Amino acid sequence: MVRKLSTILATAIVASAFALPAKAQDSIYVPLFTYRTGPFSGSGIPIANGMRDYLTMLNERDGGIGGAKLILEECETGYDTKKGVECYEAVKGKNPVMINPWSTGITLPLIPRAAVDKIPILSMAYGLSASADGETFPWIFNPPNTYWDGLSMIIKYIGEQEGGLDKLKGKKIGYIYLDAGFGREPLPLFDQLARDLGFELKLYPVPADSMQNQSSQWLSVRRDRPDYMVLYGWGALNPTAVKEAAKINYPMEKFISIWWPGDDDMRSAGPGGKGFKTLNWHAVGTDFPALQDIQKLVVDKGLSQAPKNSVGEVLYNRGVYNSMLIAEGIRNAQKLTGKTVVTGEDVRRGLETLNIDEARLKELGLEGFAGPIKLTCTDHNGHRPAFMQQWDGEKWVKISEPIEPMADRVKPLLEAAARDYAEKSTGWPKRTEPCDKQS
Amino acid sequence: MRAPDMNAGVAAGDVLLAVENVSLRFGGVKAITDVSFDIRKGEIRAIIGPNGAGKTSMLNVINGFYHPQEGRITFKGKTRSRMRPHEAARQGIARTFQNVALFKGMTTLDNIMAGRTLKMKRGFFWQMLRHGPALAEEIEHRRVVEEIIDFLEIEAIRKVPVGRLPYGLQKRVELGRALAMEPDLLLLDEPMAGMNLEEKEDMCRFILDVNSQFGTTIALIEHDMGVVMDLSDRVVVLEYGRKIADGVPDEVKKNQAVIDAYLGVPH
Amino acid sequence: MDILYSIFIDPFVQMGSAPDLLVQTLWEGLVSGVLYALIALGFVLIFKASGVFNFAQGIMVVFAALTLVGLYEAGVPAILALILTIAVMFLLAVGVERLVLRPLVNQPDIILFMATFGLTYFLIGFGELVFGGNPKVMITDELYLPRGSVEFEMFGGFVSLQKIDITAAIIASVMVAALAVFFQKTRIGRALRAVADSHKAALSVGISLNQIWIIVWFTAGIVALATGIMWGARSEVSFALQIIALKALPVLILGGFTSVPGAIVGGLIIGVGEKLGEFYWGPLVGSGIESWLAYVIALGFLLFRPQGLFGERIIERI
Amino acid sequence: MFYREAGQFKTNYAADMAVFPILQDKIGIAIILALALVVIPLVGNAFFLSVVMIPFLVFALASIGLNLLTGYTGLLSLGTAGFMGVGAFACYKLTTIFPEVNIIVWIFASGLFSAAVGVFFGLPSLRIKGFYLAVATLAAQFFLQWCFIRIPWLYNYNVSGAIEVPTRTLFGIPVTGPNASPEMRYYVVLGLVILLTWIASNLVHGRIGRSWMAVRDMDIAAELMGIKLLPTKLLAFAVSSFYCGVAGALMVFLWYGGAEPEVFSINQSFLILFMVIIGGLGSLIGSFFGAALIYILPIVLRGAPSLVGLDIGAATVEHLTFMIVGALIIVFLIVEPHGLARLWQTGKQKLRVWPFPY
Repeated sequence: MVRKLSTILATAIVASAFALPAKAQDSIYVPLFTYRTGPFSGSGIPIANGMRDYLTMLNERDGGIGGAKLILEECETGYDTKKGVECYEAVKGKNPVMINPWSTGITLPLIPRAAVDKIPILSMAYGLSASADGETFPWIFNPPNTYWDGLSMIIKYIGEQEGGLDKLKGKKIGYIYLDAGFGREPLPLFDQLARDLGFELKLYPVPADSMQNQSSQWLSVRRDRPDYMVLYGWGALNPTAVKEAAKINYPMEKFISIWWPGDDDMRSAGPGGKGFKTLNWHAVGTDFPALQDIQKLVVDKGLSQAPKNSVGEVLYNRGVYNSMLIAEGIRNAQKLTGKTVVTGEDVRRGLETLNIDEARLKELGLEGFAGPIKLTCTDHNGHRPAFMQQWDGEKWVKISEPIEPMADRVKPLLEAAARDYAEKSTGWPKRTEPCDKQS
Repeated sequence: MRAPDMNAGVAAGDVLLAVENVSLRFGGVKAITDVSFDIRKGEIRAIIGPNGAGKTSMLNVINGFYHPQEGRITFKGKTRSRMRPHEAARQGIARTFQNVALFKGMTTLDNIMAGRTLKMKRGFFWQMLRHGPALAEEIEHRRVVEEIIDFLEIEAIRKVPVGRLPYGLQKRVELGRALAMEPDLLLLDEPMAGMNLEEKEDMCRFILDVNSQFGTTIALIEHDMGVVMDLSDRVVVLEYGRKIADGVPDEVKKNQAVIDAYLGVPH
Repeated sequence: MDILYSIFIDPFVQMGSAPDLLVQTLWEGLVSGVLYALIALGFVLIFKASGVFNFAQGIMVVFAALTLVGLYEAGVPAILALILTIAVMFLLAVGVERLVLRPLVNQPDIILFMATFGLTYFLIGFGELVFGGNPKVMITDELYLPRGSVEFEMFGGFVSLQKIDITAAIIASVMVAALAVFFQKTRIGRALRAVADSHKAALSVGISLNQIWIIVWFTAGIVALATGIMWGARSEVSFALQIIALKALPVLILGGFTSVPGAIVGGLIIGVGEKLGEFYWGPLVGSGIESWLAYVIALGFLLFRPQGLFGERIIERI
Repeated sequence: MFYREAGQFKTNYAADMAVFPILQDKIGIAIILALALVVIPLVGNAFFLSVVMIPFLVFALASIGLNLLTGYTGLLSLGTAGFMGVGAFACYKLTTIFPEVNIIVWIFASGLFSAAVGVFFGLPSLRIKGFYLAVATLAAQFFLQWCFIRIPWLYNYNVSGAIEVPTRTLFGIPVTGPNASPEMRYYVVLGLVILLTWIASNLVHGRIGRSWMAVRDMDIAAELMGIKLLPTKLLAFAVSSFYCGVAGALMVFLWYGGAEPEVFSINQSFLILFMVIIGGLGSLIGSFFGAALIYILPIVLRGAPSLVGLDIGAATVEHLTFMIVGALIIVFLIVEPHGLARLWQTGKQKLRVWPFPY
């Protein structure tokens, strides 16, 4: 009895301490869900560093955003839904301006809560693709593109290589993917494209526990001899896939991935990975004033957990891009409301009217880092073009002009998926949030 | 505790169990070869023999744990070839074990209550609620179990997990568990092994009381010849899996084969 | 009928029409089998000598590989790093013996099993704390491990064998042979077998249990290191490797918990079985059946031989 | 001194057979219930309810389920998460096909589905024992998880491949979905856990429980006493899986509010096994202790550094948490291999004789 009581009391104390609002004078609380541990930490660490360092840089250089200092707090999820939900509940009471779940598994249970708790969710190019529909999901943002956009760009790129989409007829395209929600999501679009364009689709699912043992999948690839291979992988799946592809002498330049493989993955894959291609929508390297500032004000001062040479790597810069969206969302919200300390509700409006054009990118010190992006009340994604990059054995090299997604194909699917979601979730609220004018 | 119902189709003095020409082999090893004997209703029947004579195997055959390759077993007039042990239990055969086979994690009370399992009829639904009929049933059987506990004089250890009890008491609890089944035939595998004199005397008294008070037929294996000769009505002697003698104690004692094989040639 | 055809006939037609692929599949199966077997071998060693079902074997694989690469990245020369890693595995064995096994001696199996769970958690946290959670590249050239592949023309196609896989197979055979010699010919090995038969009996003839435990855990640690190098070379050194270690479990049921040859044969059967199954029958149900096929093979097998392939026969006595 | 049964005489068997025969225990249970029903919802904030209490109760329920199988019947299972998944997916299908039926009904019904699956995978238990059986249940775990991913019908062909929990109400108040308040969800979970714990307690104290324990302690003797092994083991699988199934449904519907199949991974099975063993095999109250220790301890540990003002990175905290939890498991096993429940017993014993040592 006593024991039990004391356990309860102890946790109650800790729990209430957790929930104390971290709001100080003129500060904005930005929780960062990160995973520096667990089986997927290989991808999680550079992203976490990039996210944190950019925001830290803003604190160091500008004293925060619009006069409000950013209070950053990492919550370790380990890419585990259970801990992610725990993190969400832990930060919920501290007036977070937005949540970046950094895991599709964590995003899904949070989606319905966002509207209730008035905390916008920024799931940057992951999570539920359908949440691009701002009418159905006013609180969820997933810029700058969805997995469906990504697939359509890859197919377009393959079409270009072959000399036109009509040349895909009779070709064979293989799809190797993590056998989970993330990897299965593009399947309907892939099927439809295969039907419409006349290519044959071969599927090679990789179960999560066989990520590092893909020899049977690649044997099948060897048997089927697809003309192109498309990869939707994560964590250890990526380097293993590249290695196995090299083992069966699959031509690397015909092996194309969605945007998740990072530099570490390619280094693990070894020299065989030369020629491998992925989509990307932002630059790599540090040749940008903002990244120089990060080097100078954060990394050199020892405020970062990132190894020096990892700054500028693809997943690090992905984290920077994510934080750029966070910061711009907050700045926009300040502009809209005239307040210094903004709330989640304000930032939702800020994100919805996000408009980062070339000029703004230049002001941010990120000219040429990424393309402009504009979100609206109906479009929470942007469906921005991405370009193809290729691993040259040491670094990523941009090899194509930005490719526009096939909006005509993706959009109906997205709308149908959003409708489907709302229908299945009985009592899904109709959008009541007013739409702000574009700033 | 009530005496077992007599309407089982076998009257006192009739043959309760008949073993005919039973042979049992494990691979190439012959454990029992062509053994026949019977157990009469109401008697105490001893099975004796040197180590490895096949006594325990015989008990295992009787309660269905081993299946003999040859021979027939007739219990209460019904002949069977293969039978699972729980079916033997259902027909009224209970037993104790050479090395105590109690449920070590359970209390004395629960062990003996477990012996009542077959007699308890309330289904899952009532068990779930543990009220009404299930509770009434539980209380009714508890009463029977308490009688056994009184009878065996183990009131003080009622709620002690049996794993913590000394060996002698464990044997007594095991006897209680077997009694709780209200068997027609009780098989005792060395009920007095490893006991001191006092404990042995107690155990003898219990066995005789069970036999006389409840009329339970008992078959027992024992090494202590004194005990066997005092207790049993008839004795069957096994050696190397074969029967070498069968009869009342005095007869067996005088049988030269038994003396040679089992008791050893006198110096 | 179509279904029956695609289950019972078509796969064999495929095997016949592309024998090079069949050979390649068998080879891939054998190679993963060897690696499963190596993990299982670590389990068996420990189970045999201490009756502990060592769940931590999987994390020991990761930990060993991580230590090796971590030391190398910290600037230690490769060979020295290898020696130091072996030393670390020895310290781990001593630590486990002192802090876990000795206080838990004579506890039920399930308790010891749980303790190795605790060990797993501890090693995960410790490994990540010291070496960081990011995946690392296994050093191969530095350890003089070969790279590239050998290709054979065969049946009108080709079969390609990775040199690293061949090396893995050789190392596994050498290790098994060495263990066999160790068990049969050395004093410690004989003592070890005595311990496996009966702890008490071993004690009574003056064999120190504690020493034996350290030796088996250390041996298992070395097996783990070898496994870690090989798996790491195949993909990368990261904590995701621990998931694959679970595959050793069906190998164990198949081979029996106490049999070294069982671990090897079981590993090969599971490896080949799941590759063949996935490659020829997997597409029928949308592939990816590898995740459970091994367990089902093992389960089906168990129903006929509950004690495993080489396990001792269980005779129930009362 | 305070905990003493002296002077409390039982005049009938019913009183003696009660689950809590001693007055102090009755008072203790009443206090715990009062705490759980009144004080915690009043005092606890949303975080405490939805991150600490609800998951704790869900895990406690799953632990009871596994404990019935492993602790009471002696059958080691590593398929717990798979059975929980069956419950969750069954509940999802049922409530989307028949939305008008009350969700509580479906939560129970989903337990029945899980029970059926459990019985099926329990069949090998007649021939296979010990760790061999544990590995056999892994087959269930991996096969079920594969089904959750591969059969889109199970998740209603959602593009996300996940369970998306719809809003369901009880007396007009939402209990699932985003609008369900933590208090409401807590009460529903608590109600079910109390009910099912009571039922489990009834079962293990009666004929069925004795049969289970008999099979666990000495299966041969049990059979010779007329207990049929296979039906007894299968019943244990069924009841255990029922509890796990209900826990799985509660987990997704009242705790997560949406989940991918990945949630029901092997790690979850291991976690629940930890709880059962650390809590104490064959002890219902131990299941609660185990769930509390294994689930709540890491939360406390993660919160501890910021509480005392230490600023170490979230990742480092996580690493340390892993190390400490791992070390604590070992320490607990060394100190009391029979689990927290035994410690609790010993504690009560000490209280009984206090202030004297014996």
